[in-house]
Amino acid sequence: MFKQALRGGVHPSGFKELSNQEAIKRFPLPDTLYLSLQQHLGAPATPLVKVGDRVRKGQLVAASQGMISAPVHAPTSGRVTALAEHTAPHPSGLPVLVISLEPDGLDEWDDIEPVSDPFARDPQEICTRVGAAGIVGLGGATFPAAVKLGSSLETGVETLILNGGECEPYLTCDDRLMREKADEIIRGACLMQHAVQAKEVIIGIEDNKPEALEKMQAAAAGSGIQVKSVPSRYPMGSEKQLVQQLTGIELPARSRAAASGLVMHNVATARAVAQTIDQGRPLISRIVTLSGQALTHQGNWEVPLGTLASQLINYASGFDCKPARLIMGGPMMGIQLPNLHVPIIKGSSGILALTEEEINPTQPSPCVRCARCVQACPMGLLPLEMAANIRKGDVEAAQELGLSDCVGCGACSYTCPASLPLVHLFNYAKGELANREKEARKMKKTQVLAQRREERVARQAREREELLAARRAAAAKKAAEEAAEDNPS
Amino acid sequence: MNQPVHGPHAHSNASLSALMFQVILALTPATLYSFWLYGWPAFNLWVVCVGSALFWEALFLKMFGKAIFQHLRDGSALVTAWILALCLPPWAPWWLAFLGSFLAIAMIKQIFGGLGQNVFNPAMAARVMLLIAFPVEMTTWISPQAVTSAQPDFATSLAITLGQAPQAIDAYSGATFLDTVKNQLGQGKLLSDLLINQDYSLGATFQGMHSGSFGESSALLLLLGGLFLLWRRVISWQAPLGVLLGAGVPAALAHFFHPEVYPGAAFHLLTGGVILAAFFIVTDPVTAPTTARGRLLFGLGCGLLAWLIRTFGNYPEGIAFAVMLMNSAVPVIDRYIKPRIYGRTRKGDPLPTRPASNKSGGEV
Amino acid sequence: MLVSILPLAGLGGLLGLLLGVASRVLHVERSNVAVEIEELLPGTQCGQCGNPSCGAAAEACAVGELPPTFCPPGGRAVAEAIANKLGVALDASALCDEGPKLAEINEDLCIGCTRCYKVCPTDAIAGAAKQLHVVFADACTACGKCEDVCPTECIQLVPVTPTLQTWAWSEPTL
Amino acid sequence: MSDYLLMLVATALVNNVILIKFLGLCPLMGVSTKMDGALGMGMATTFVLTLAAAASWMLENWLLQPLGLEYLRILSFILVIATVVQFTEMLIRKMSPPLYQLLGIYLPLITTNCAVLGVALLNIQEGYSFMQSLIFGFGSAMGFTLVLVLFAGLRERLAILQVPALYQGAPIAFIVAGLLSVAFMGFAGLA
Repeated sequence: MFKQALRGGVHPSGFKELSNQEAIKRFPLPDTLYLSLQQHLGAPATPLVKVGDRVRKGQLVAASQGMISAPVHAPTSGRVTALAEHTAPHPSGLPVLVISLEPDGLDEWDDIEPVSDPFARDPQEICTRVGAAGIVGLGGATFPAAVKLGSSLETGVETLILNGGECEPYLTCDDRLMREKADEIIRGACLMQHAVQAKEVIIGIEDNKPEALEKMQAAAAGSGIQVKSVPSRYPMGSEKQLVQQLTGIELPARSRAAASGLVMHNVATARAVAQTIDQGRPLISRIVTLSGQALTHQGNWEVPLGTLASQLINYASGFDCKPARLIMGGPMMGIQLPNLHVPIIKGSSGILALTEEEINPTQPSPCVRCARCVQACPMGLLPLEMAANIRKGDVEAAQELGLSDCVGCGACSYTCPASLPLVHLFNYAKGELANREKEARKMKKTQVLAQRREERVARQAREREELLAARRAAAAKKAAEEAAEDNPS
Repeated sequence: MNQPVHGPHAHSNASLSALMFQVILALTPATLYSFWLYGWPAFNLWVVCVGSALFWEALFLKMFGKAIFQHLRDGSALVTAWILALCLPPWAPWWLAFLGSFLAIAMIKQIFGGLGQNVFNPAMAARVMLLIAFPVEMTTWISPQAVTSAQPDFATSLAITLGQAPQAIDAYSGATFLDTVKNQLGQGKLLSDLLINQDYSLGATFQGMHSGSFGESSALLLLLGGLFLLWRRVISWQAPLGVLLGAGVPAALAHFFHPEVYPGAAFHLLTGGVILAAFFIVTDPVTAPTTARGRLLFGLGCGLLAWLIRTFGNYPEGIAFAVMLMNSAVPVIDRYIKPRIYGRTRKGDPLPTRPASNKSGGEV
Repeated sequence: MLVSILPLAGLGGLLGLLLGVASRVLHVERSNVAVEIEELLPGTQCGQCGNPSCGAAAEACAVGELPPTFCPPGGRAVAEAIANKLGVALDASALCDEGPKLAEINEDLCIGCTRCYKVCPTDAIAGAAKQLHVVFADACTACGKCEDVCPTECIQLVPVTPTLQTWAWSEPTL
Repeated sequence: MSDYLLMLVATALVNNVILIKFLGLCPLMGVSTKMDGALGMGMATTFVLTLAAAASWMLENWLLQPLGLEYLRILSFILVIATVVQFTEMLIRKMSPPLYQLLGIYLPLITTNCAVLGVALLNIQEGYSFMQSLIFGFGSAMGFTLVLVLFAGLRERLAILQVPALYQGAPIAFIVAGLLSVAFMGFAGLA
């Protein structure tokens, strides 16, 4: 048996059998696609098309902006009908700039050319090509993949790790993908290995997905890629925990994985890289798990980006009963959707419609310091102490207790017998700290501005003073000369 | 749009009242046995204790404007009162229980802010204050054999509980072993002859044939209750093990060096409140440290102090003082014994990056 | 009489001497608290605390005439920094913290009179005579001077509304 | 040697200077908001108390008694203690300014701490030898520090608890001090 490196963690009931029985089905084109410009971490993309333009499938519609950003491509050919605000798939319900695209049904590809003989190419070229295709981490974090690959190539990494953990309950998109497209994933792994010049590739898959493990091992035979099984326990799929489980390396705090010679990507990201390099196909669709007992038919769908969640559910299944909560992503780290009329974006690994007893909501009661959260925390923090400090308004004390190391996995809130909203408290505190930092930075800048203005005003006053003095002196001299002229006559 | 709901949208079905209910379940066998052992007055005492505790809890919850029914239902007041009742002498007068539960629920728990906010263990703090304030009532022990032979009927038991039948109590009274050992040892008698004429035997103490506090008599049933809690994962094993080691090891060592003066480990563990403390008092999560190693140290401290006070101090039963003293040390323990944060050294600064490859397996 | 005065006087003198030497050896210069407080302040000399300049306010606060919460634009961050600089407990009730604000110009009313950007302590307003003025959000510290001088009331301090990027979770009610 | 150890335990725990003799209560309430401050204060008081105990014994036996000036005892003791405290203050301001900032006014106030003068006078009253008075001074200072740190830990915990507004701050601290004193009564008769 392998040594269990994960400290703490919880064992929520998986509910994976709801959606991992059937194969991935393709979702036909809806009548309108809503391409959000904020589908990734970092600055939103800037639109390149105007209302009324005709675009073809795979054509670049929004360019990436700034260092950390990702472009957006048209999932199908059609006409741009609007460039307006639309509710974003975000708990706040705030709007985001969206390109509305009306498919013309021709599904006509733009002229895209695959990369011929990629392994002979310079690794940097692979990275830029991945960036140009708009590929982001499809595990849910949506960090632009090219930036990660580029910096890993620069700092030099030994190991590329593909994350097939998928430890969130309900989600089976990676599971089905590994079962059906194992060869494409291995191909993507080799390409990414070449892109970052990694010496070894390890793929970690949780042991509750035996068929996926078997298919991937079969596809990886002979390619030198190790496919390892990891114990299935939440949050095994989190980057720091999977790295420690597979390689025994503990990523130092506040450092990027590349600094420890590692880079980690989701298996779906690897497949997207394979499609981009081999077929020249940008990231225009993704696998979405549709699950939750409030739905009649659960399953996995390959959905073009920009499809509304409501269109997906109306087509793919109906409602068994009124869902108590709609979630994008998994139940542990996923976010509550304000309503179903929000577009699918690159990070939507799942759309869940959960019933009351699945969520099991209970009123919070006082913390009895039972320390089950301390046992459950995979990062070795003290959730109850941090929460007590935050509730008293002392966010700095929570920061000293290690709030910045909290990955927000939700294990503590899951096990808390008093069902306290611990992760909510921690995210509020992180927001508060970030806000204060922003204010402090701004104050430093304004101090400089105020000083500079003071100097300028003082200088101007001095100059005006000299000017007046000079003018007065000139006037006095002139008066003296006139006086001199009058009296000699 | 109402407040967005955050965080994990799933929850384990652990809940506070379930935990408290299992603790009560674990306490019932020992309590029923004590009812049988000490007869009706014990039952009356238990009823008064639990009843008054719920009364005080409700009163103070109302005073602080909290939802009375919701807080009463979590059963924490019930558990505290139950444990306090087990620590009182079996035929104690009603007002002792009434005052004890006032101290435990109101003074130690509610004014600190209710459930989860108290810093001292309510039952132990109340027992200590009663012991200091009413030394006579708190040490009138009843010998079980006398009771089992001549059961006082319900009427006299009511009189006993209401304190109007002192002569009846004398008929049944008998000192506990802790008292006899402490007083006689004081007068220089040898331990061995002391134990022989008191027909003291391990088996009898195990079954509780010897007088002692209300619930401390049957060590066996308490042990079973404790193991049930351990199996159900309601409590963790570190603190109980700490208490048993903390009290047992010094007793065994002392007995080894001076067998005549110091009683052995078994004696110390099975008499008095050590077993009750080990499984039900020291494992109270509110007043125990948060880390596993911290709980072990906490238990060791309780056991050692209990043994010290029993052997050298003035009071025959030291476990209540020991628990209170260690409760005061819990914040210090929590501050210095913390889990190592992932990716950081024990002192807290980030681990060195790549050159020293830190291939340390996940250390729990 | 003398026998009681002399030993004590001698002892006192000896100990005093010892202390004098020790204070010379262990001398540490006292940093000026007022200067340290002034560094914490925004330095915009906005006068909202009733003092002509931040320096004067810092002096008053160091002496103890002003509570640590004397600087409204500084908000909670500055108040807390001053509080633990002075080692004083901070009573947050005095903080009128209804969130950050920014000056905003209503384009239809602005007549380009250039009065506002002349008084703005951080040059946060750009514009020219008879031209439309605009406020730089990064530089504006919401000190309110422009609002007072604007003849057409077109510039107002407006609370900042969160966008998708700046939105953060609020504290859960327990 | 073992009776010195016994005496140390007796002074530190059994008749603890704060919780049993009720001396030195103002720093107990004043400095115990932070554990580091409490530890710093404890160390400073230990340093002062041990030096003062030794100095007061020497003062008593070599100066006051030969000259028959017992009536000046308190005056001279305070003089010595004040000097030691002033020296400690300079030391701490030089060595760790944050601790100096944390202790604030309570550092010079050690002079007026009744535990310091009390222990010095008790030494004389009990007629201890030099070594005994040193042990007595150090033991009671250890007891002082132990209680101060424990109490500071409790107060730090109370600061983050949801204590009802009526009891917030000093009232709950006084109640906890009382309970702590009740707990320390368990040590009665231990040595």
